[in-house]
Amino acid sequence: MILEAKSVSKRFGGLKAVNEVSLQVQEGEIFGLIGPNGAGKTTFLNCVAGDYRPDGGSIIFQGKNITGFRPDIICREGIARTYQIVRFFPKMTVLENVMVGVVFGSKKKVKFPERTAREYLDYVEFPVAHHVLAENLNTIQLKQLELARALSTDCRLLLLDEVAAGLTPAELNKITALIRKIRDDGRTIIIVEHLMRLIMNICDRIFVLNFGEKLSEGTPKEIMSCEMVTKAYLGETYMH
Amino acid sequence: MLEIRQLDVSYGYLQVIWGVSLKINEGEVVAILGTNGAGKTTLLKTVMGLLTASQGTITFLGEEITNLPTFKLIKRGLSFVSEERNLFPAMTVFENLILGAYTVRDKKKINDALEYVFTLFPRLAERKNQLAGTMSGGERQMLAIARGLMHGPRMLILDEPSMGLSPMNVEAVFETITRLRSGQTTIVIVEQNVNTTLRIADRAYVLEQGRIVLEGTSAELRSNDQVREMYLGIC
Amino acid sequence: MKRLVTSLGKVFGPLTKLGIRPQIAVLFFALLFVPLFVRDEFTLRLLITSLMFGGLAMAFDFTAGFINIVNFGFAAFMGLGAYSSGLSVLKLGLSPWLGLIFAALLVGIVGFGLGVLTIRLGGIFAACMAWFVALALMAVTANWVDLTKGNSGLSVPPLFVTIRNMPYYYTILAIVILVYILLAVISSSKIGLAFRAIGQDVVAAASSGVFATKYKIINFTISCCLAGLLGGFYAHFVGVLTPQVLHTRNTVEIMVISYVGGRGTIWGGLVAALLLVPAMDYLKGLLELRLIMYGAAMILIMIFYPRGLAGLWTSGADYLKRKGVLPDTSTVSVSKGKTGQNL
Amino acid sequence: MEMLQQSWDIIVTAILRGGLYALMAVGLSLVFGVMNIANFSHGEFYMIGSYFAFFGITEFKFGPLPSIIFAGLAAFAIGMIVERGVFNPLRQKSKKGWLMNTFLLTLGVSIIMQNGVRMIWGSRYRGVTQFWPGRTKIFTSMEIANDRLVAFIIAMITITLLWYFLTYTRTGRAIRAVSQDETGASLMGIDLNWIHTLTFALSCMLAAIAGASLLSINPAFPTMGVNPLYKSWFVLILVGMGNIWGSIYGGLIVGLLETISIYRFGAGWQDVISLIIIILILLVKPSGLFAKKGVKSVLE
Repeated sequence: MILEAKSVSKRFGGLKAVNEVSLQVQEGEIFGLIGPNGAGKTTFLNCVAGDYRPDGGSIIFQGKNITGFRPDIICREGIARTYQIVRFFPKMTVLENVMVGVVFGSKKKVKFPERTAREYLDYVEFPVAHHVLAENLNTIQLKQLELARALSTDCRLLLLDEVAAGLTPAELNKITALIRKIRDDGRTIIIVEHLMRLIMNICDRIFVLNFGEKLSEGTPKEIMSCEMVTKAYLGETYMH
Repeated sequence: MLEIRQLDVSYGYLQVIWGVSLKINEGEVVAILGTNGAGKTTLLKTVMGLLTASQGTITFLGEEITNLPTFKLIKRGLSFVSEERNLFPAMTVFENLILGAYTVRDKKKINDALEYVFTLFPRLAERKNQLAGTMSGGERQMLAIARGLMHGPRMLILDEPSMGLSPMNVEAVFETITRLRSGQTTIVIVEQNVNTTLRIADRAYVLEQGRIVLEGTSAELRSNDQVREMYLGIC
Repeated sequence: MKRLVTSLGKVFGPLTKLGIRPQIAVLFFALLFVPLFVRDEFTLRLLITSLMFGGLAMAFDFTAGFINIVNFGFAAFMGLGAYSSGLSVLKLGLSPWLGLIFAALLVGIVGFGLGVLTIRLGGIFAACMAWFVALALMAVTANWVDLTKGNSGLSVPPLFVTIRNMPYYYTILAIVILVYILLAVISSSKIGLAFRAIGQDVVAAASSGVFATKYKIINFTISCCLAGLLGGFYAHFVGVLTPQVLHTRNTVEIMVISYVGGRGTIWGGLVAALLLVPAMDYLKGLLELRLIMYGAAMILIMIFYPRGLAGLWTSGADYLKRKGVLPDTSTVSVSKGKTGQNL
Repeated sequence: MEMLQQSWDIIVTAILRGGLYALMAVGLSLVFGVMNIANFSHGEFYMIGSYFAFFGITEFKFGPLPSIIFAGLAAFAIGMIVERGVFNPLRQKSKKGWLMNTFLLTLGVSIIMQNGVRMIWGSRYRGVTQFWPGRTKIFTSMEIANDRLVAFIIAMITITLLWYFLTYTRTGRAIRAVSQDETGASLMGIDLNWIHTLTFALSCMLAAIAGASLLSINPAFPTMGVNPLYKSWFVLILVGMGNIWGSIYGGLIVGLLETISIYRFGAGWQDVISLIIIILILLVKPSGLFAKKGVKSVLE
């Protein structure tokens, strides 16, 4: 078990965005987190990554309690993430963007940060020259860049927040293969996604959130056949 | 109704749209499809005067509208529901809708429009006094479409109306579009959700790397192998 | 021409690695010989002032152009340096040289304290807090007459027992060279990478493992420390201090110089100071009109050339590279797969 | 008894002072909220207002109230010119680094206006002795010059009118829409350029009304805008940016802080004391006293 959340809660004003959510993620799996809009998926990720401090509960990562740690510390502990709306350093080159992750993101001292950064860019098959300023990239390239930066922190656990939003099937196949490759190389992945096809395709296990609470949990097959989930989430008309 | 001829658009040094020509007739639902980064949103934003065309002309209802400021296009009967929704978060649903009718001076017309969108989206009537910023993704999208209808547009342009919505909300949005279509509003829709879009559209254009590579009726495109492979992911 | 530049490149290669621009190295070299040709004390004095402002603008840009926090109380930190250096000499009997160091340390500590308290917040808020602290400092200086002599002015002993300006010139030149090298080396190091990351997207920086608050405080402390040092020099160069030194007007002047020079470049501010300060002095006879022109020039530059002088230089160099006059030094590395624009 | 009397004096003085700070701050807040400009030339419009009121009375022989209105309108016109001549061109060119660039532009405007006025009208003080002669008894032993009282009332009326305008009129709603989402606003058919010009001009008018209605207390001179500028920034930062109701409370708080410190420590120290207190408040509540997170709006 790489990550364990024990009844994690987060409130905004009166709204319980995440309410007593407990889950366990096994080492080396692709763990899907789904649920209707506003179900608290991103909020939960933010709690794990340290962008939010949970109001209750605890988060254990590799046996260490990391609840309420700062995001940069959590990053160095080995959890990296991408954002729903891509975040990057617009006035830096592609290479420098990734170097930030290489230099600061890991506990290990990297001897040749530039070379390491290039390796990660090649790993995600980044299509643009490395000295281009990041502000000149398009959405899909920025997503790849962000992925490279997240990986470059030498993370054990990768949190992906809607990586597929806005991608076409062709690009989707590419990113699916990439996610699989990342997992096969020994990293654990939690993925938040709306696109059911992707989720059903690559996840080992799926966790369904609804109104901040756990609705169901299981393999894709189990989730597909769970009537409660289909009703609450997929809608009647989806399964034609 | 809307005609684009040989349009070029650039971001800085980078040309994004290359000689695009297309035509939309009154009462049609036309889809613009294409991979991410093909220039669909850029094309729409240029039509709406949010970006500048470097070459080519755009005519609407027989008059040239190339590079006119956005607010003048709204007055001429265009309406654009953007990908980002662009709602006014600190205003109520009601105020958002009233602003949708900013170009309408006639009080009675505004009230009629309000009634119309409330019958279209009863949910909005219930939440009239809620702040737009506190609504869920699906409700926001409904509000954005409703607001876009408030000034009685001749043509409604929708940019990725299903993006970021859960499947149930996606269905609701497409149902609305079907209903609008019978209300005789001309609709241009840009979508990733190709399957569903082609079900409701009359015709479609396919954009690739900023150029139009295919055009035809929905039925034609749905049976076109290239489209099926590239965009429907059926391999 | 090309060969000349390439061979110069070999000489300056190690410097460039440290982030020190060859053209600035050339400029400093030239400045070393200026007093041999300029015998006129007045001009020399003007150059000293220019260099001082250049140093201040570089220290200002180090914060504004990198971590994206505008220290709107900058002049007050410089003024604090001036007063603390002056008072340490007068009250504690330190030598003026020790006074400079004392000033740098003290203002550095104050900057550190302020950084710890406010700078984590960032943005316009941090700017305003620094400004408010500066206004309060100025009011204290004006009202604590027992210590500072208030508006009637505090006389401070000079650095050198001579009426000639040459020693001051070399002192400030040495200080400015040191400031430049220090800032250039830091900003091209790993710490500099962190600074820029924070300045461009704090959240992304944090999720890449950068502890933003720490680096912001480091940056702010260094910048304040240098302001204190240069303030100390000012005190012993000018000889009389009034609370006006701390005035926001001076912050504005430093800010304008650094922005005209080009943001996030360090060296731009120095070049701008060497041009602007003498120009403003030359136009003294125009009275108000001079300041109106100053304001108008500022507006025009902001609207039509916001990248500043450094931007002008870069565009020029790019143009020459495209024309083939200069060698293209940027390392073009194309990875596997498709190249470039698939927008 | 005397203590009680003194504290009433302090409160009344603070309210009168604070009302005008609020009027200044509201304008600053409006421009920040709608145009995202941190205006450093706001004080110069206060100064201009003061001058125009002076010329209204002495040259054109207007009465006090018409002079103040005249000053407001003149500043409105100058505000329009400045917006069209300075900010509008930058907006058309590039919006990169907008906040910082426009901030510098306002510095330029401030330098030009201050020195322009000095060049045209010189550095001497121009004032009038009285607008409305006489004093009004507030408490048994406290009298206040009518001018101060009327200036306060004018400030309050102006703020109320502005609030009504922003809440209930079509144009006012458009201004708020622009403050929340520019693209959205232009997609509603709102002419952004016009709204920006109008907003900036309105803000200038508010500052000028403040300056004009205080002419009999503070005579006009070129650098008189500096102090009110500082004070309105204190208010703005204290309450959080872009919040009109907050600005009123903020104005009163800053007024109170100042008045108390003048009473207790004597003139000169008021800035130190009030700044220290503001800084302390902000350390506890960094985004300002009345700021709401996540929702940017002119009117909340």
